[in-house]
Amino acid sequence: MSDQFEPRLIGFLCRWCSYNGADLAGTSRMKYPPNLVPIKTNCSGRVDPTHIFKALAEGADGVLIAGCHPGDCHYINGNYRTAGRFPLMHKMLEQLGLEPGRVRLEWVSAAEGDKFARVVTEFTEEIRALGPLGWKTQTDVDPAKPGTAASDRVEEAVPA
Amino acid sequence: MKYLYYPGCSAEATGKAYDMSSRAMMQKLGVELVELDDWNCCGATSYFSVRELDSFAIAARNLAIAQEMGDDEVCVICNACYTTLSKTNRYMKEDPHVFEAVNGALGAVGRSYDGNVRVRHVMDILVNDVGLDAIAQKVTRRLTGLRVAPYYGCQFSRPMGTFDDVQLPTTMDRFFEALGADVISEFDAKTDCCGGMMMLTREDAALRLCHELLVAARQYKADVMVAACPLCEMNLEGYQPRVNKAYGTDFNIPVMYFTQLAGLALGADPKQLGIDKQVVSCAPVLSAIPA
Amino acid sequence: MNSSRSEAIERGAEGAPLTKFKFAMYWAGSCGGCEIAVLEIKEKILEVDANYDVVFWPVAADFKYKDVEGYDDGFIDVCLFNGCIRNSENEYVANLLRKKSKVLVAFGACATMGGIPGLINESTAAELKELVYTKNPSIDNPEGIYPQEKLEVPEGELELPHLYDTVKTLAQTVDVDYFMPGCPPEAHQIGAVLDVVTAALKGEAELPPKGAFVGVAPKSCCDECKRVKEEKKIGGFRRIWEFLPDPEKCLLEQGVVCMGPATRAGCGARCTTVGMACRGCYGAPEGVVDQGAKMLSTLASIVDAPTPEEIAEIAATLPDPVGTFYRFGLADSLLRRAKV
Amino acid sequence: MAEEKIAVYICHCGTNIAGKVDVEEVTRWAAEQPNVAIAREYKYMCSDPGQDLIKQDIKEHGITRAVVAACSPTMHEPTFRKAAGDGGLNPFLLQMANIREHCSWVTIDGDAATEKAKRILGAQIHRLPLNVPLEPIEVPVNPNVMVVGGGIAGIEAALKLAATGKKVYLVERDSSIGGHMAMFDKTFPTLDCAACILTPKMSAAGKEPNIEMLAYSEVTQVDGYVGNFKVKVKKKARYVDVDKCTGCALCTEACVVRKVPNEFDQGLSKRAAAYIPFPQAVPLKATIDPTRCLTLTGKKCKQPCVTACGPEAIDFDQKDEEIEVEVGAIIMATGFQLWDPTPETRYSYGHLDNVISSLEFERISNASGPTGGHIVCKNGEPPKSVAILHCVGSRDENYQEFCSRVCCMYSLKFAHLIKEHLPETEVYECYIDMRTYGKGYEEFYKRLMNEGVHFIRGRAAEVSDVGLSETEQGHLIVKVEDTLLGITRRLPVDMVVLSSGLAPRDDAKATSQIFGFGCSANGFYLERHPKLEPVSTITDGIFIAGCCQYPKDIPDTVAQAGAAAAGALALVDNPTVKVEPTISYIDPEKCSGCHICVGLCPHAAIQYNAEKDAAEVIEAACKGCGVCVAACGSGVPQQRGYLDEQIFAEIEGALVI
Repeated sequence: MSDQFEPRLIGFLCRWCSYNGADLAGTSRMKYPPNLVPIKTNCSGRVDPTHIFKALAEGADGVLIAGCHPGDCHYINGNYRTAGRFPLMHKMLEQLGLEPGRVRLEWVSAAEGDKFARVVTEFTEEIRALGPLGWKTQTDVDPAKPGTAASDRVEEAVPA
Repeated sequence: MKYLYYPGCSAEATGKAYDMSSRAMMQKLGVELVELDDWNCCGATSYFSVRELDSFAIAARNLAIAQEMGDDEVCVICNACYTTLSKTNRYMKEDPHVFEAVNGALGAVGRSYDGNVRVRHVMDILVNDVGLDAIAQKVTRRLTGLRVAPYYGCQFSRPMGTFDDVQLPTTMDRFFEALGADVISEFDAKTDCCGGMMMLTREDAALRLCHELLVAARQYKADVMVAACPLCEMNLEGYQPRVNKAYGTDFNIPVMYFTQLAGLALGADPKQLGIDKQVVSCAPVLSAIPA
Repeated sequence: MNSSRSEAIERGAEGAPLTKFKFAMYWAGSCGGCEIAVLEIKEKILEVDANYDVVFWPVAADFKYKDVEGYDDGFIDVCLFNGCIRNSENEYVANLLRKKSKVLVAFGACATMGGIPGLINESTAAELKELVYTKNPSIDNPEGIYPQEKLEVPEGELELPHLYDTVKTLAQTVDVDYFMPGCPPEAHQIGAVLDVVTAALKGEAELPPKGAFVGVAPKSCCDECKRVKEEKKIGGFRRIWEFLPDPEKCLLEQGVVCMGPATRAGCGARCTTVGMACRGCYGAPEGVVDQGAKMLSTLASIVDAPTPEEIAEIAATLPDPVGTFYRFGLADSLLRRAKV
Repeated sequence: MAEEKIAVYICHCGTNIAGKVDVEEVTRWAAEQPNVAIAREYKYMCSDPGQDLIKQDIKEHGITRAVVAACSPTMHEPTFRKAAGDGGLNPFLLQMANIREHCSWVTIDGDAATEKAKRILGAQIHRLPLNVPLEPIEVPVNPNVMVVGGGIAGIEAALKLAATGKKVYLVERDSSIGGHMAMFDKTFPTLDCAACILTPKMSAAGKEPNIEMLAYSEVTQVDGYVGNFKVKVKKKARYVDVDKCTGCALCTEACVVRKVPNEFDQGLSKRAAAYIPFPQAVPLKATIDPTRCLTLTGKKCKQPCVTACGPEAIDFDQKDEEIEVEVGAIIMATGFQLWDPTPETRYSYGHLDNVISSLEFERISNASGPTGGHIVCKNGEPPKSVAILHCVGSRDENYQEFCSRVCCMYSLKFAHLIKEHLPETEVYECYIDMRTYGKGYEEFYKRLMNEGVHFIRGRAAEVSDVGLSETEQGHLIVKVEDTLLGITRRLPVDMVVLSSGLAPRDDAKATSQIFGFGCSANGFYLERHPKLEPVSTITDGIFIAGCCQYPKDIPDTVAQAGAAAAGALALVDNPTVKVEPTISYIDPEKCSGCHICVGLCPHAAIQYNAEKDAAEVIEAACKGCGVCVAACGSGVPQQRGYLDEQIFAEIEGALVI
């Protein structure tokens, strides 16, 4: 690997469609960048914005949520819930100064191994272009040190 | 009612009668057409195949002028102009690169276009804005008994199908029904191609297509074919002698701009409608409809 | 001498040793409402007086930081700390009181989770100063005069605390023993905390486990709300002034963005009882990591429309998700602040 | 938690993993991770010695948690969990890390693949200490089965199940069972008479004591869960007492309303308002069409049907009746509908005479059809030439993208029938590709080539009635590009048959929602797994068979019906059934009773308990989607196997390096 920035990505994949789509990309020996680590849930509707914020706070540079196509959900309409949460979450992240592109929602069916590979490739490139997010260093709170944000770090230590 | 009006370059030459009859018909319907200042050729469909971006730019210049004139709609009579201008709008909306490049070009002549002028086919305006009931009330010479073959041509509703069905448009059928005509709604060839500009490059192919259309018109016992495009009209009417020569036929079927026939029904003066400019005599049509 | 200060207090005015416990209360980055809330405990204040000596409480008694610095470590038995950590002074005192207190209680929404001041985490200190001292429409400051942290005057050097970019909660600054959320906390909770701690100090009871939220229930605000709750499916959001809400029916079901489901019980559902939507001041219920993210999930989940696109469209009409869902909890959320 | 002893196994999978991922390096790294007691690599973990490794380590080293980094859990999670169980560990304390499908097979660079394998594995190592032992849930099973749809699939499944002694409710929407197959004359490629092979099965189903036939009925509501479904069935009023009706058809002869288009004949013939759809109908009972009967539409009628009916079976006061049936399993066999070719305007269906759909041709060629089996044009004359246009509405992005699988073969069958009836008639088949994939199919195609049928490789462009020459005039003209000759052709013919594709039924989606499973993007019922569970749905206990799943021919339909019957039997033949435990649970002590989850559960598995003022999960109905977990503002519902803290731990673990 060269010196270019390698984003760390988390992908929440629903068990029935997208996880199997990712499996199909594998059995079809499609190639895509290694940056995304999949986490399996039964349904994309299980993915709580808390999980996404957690991933970003833990140091992920981008998060992908992939579920069944609308109408295709193994739980009838779980992915409708996913779709509803997404725009609000995007808005919230924008308010917090995050590029909305860092969190992405895709419908990937079990038959769409090629789409999964393409989505991960595109997503990796897009996040690479955005650069590191570095949330963990920005908000790491050490009770022993004053200030929380990076910009506050310059404060002198409090006298004991 | 008042619309900005883009005649298109055919309207100043071979399609003069289309322009004249459109204005006369609209006047009879109480619709004012305000011609676009200093408009230019839309580039037609062929220029896209040669230099795509340039053709967007020259088409967009017309829309930019419409925007400057403060209107968000422009009425178009020619199918090719309609398709070209609509396509330009669509690309401006969907492709930011086109939007940027076109505005860059327009900027060089001190203009800009934000992509929001709606391109309206005159048929769209007639059916959806003026309304068929209102039109029927203004008829002074009902086209009773006149068998009209509605010929839409290939670019009327294709490819976008904005105001009519892509494959099987019906607005012209309904329009002439409102004028009292005996519309041949089963006229299956209504969207078949007339050969278009092939008439200049591969005349044999274009004549073959015209021949098929004329056969269809005769089979359905059409008294008149009506067209919504200057090129269609020219091919079907002006080339009838050559079709006859090539296929040993004896076609002498009146082909009119639909605005001409509608103008007659609405009581416009045949001279104002450019009826005298037709190649195939419209006398049988004129005599067939009651005064 | 540090020890002499505590000894002096221990001896009391007459030199006789005192047996009362030591009580402190401090007001850091907050509005002061918590201090007023203490008055709400009414005659219980007599019990406090019977059991405690106040050794630091800037609002009520004249003690200086110097006095506290002079106490032995752990000298204060219980300290109620209200307000967030907004600047260097707040942070200094938080560290100081932690050292000097046996039991440190984060008192109120600001100390517990940043509170309203935590919303500044959407922005930075510099932006805030600019807004307050120049940009605000009612401000006339042509010379661009800003407060200075250090200023030389003939009498000497004046100093202001350094304003941080990021508001922190008390627990993000020092080790906290107990939490008491609310803006402000309800009187019965204040009473409950004092009872528990007093009993423990007297050796009559065990202290609750460290980190506990004292005086509150583990359930959500909905548990205390008397409105009738049914299945929730909403087609859009409404504000309370836009219509006359049904007084019996759950506000959320009526399209009002009520934080109840993602807010800890304890207040007695005071807001919804009078027809106002819950603002979320009691923070997340037990087991919820991020109140705002959870509420976002809840609210978006009940938006109902025939297609996902329409659902997304309706959900997107909520104008200010951060301000709505993190009204009190941004500083304590997973992301804590906007990107800097 | 700190006491946990985790065993990590890295599978080489031959060279599938080890050829890309540095397994030694991953093993070395894993050994250093928190709580890891043992880290091993092995050539094939799924082999018996591989599985034995897990068992031995549990027994000999007191392993309390295990992770196998190998292939997709879809593949071998059951294998390894069973091994863990055999070793004495709760199976749910073993996790898999997918470093084959998600890593070694998709990554180009070896170092990058090794790093990714560590991150995938790290996520599971972090999660494991938070795993809790789970036990499958056991619920009782009702031994009865419902079959929905009485076509060949439904009949076959019902007969198979009835033969095992199970009680079967066979629900059919129309007044007779038989479905589409009853409309056909011959079946490809063997040309058996459809009626000859179907009617015995229909009548067997009618006579079978274990089958309760609910014809002219529709399912309106399904509650319950695997082994315990409660199904509401609406028995539509026939206005005929079926216990009295003998099927003599005297009422149909007496009826004065005679011009109702006969649906069974695709509207090509007329029937009376009192009717029996076809002579072999099962049950052979008359039905009175409430939309056409004069009495039932409030008009005056002397009711000659009542006079004609000897057993006095006609009852105009009959009302729709709703019954509730309890079953342990359901088989969906609701079939297909022919794609309506009207929108494909260029083929002029419905506009030009003698342009007919394939189902209309089936009826015309059927001996009991409207023409008595004579293949004739509208004017009664036999066609001198016929064009059969393939892929109408199929393999077309404008309509249905998929191949309907049966059209090529039925088109060949049509060509054969025409040649058989009318040897002089020219037959043209305009096709895109000829798909003759089944037993005896390619041979049938060969045979047709020798029968003088013209095969033109090209999708027809247009059907028109404008003839350019004398030979063309008076005919239908099919314009088609012959892509093998590279020319466009104009075929003057007397009849055009549109080989329409098979479409999902208009109400397939609504039906699937009543039963609680989904449809694929193409609108057909969604199977649980396209390869390994093609007759199961996501809803346990509900199976699918026949064309409701995807277009297929009769042999495949019958085979699937058998498979669905076997699937249902394997369920209802047991007194109890085990349900996957990765479902939600709600602690009533924490729930505030706000009702948010109640309305969101797609399977109605959450109920509000007013006494406890809390929501409750009906364990057997919960499918484990976790929507309630994400939606609850208080984090009260939690999903076993997918606890929030477990997901958080995976996130942390995936980001440690």
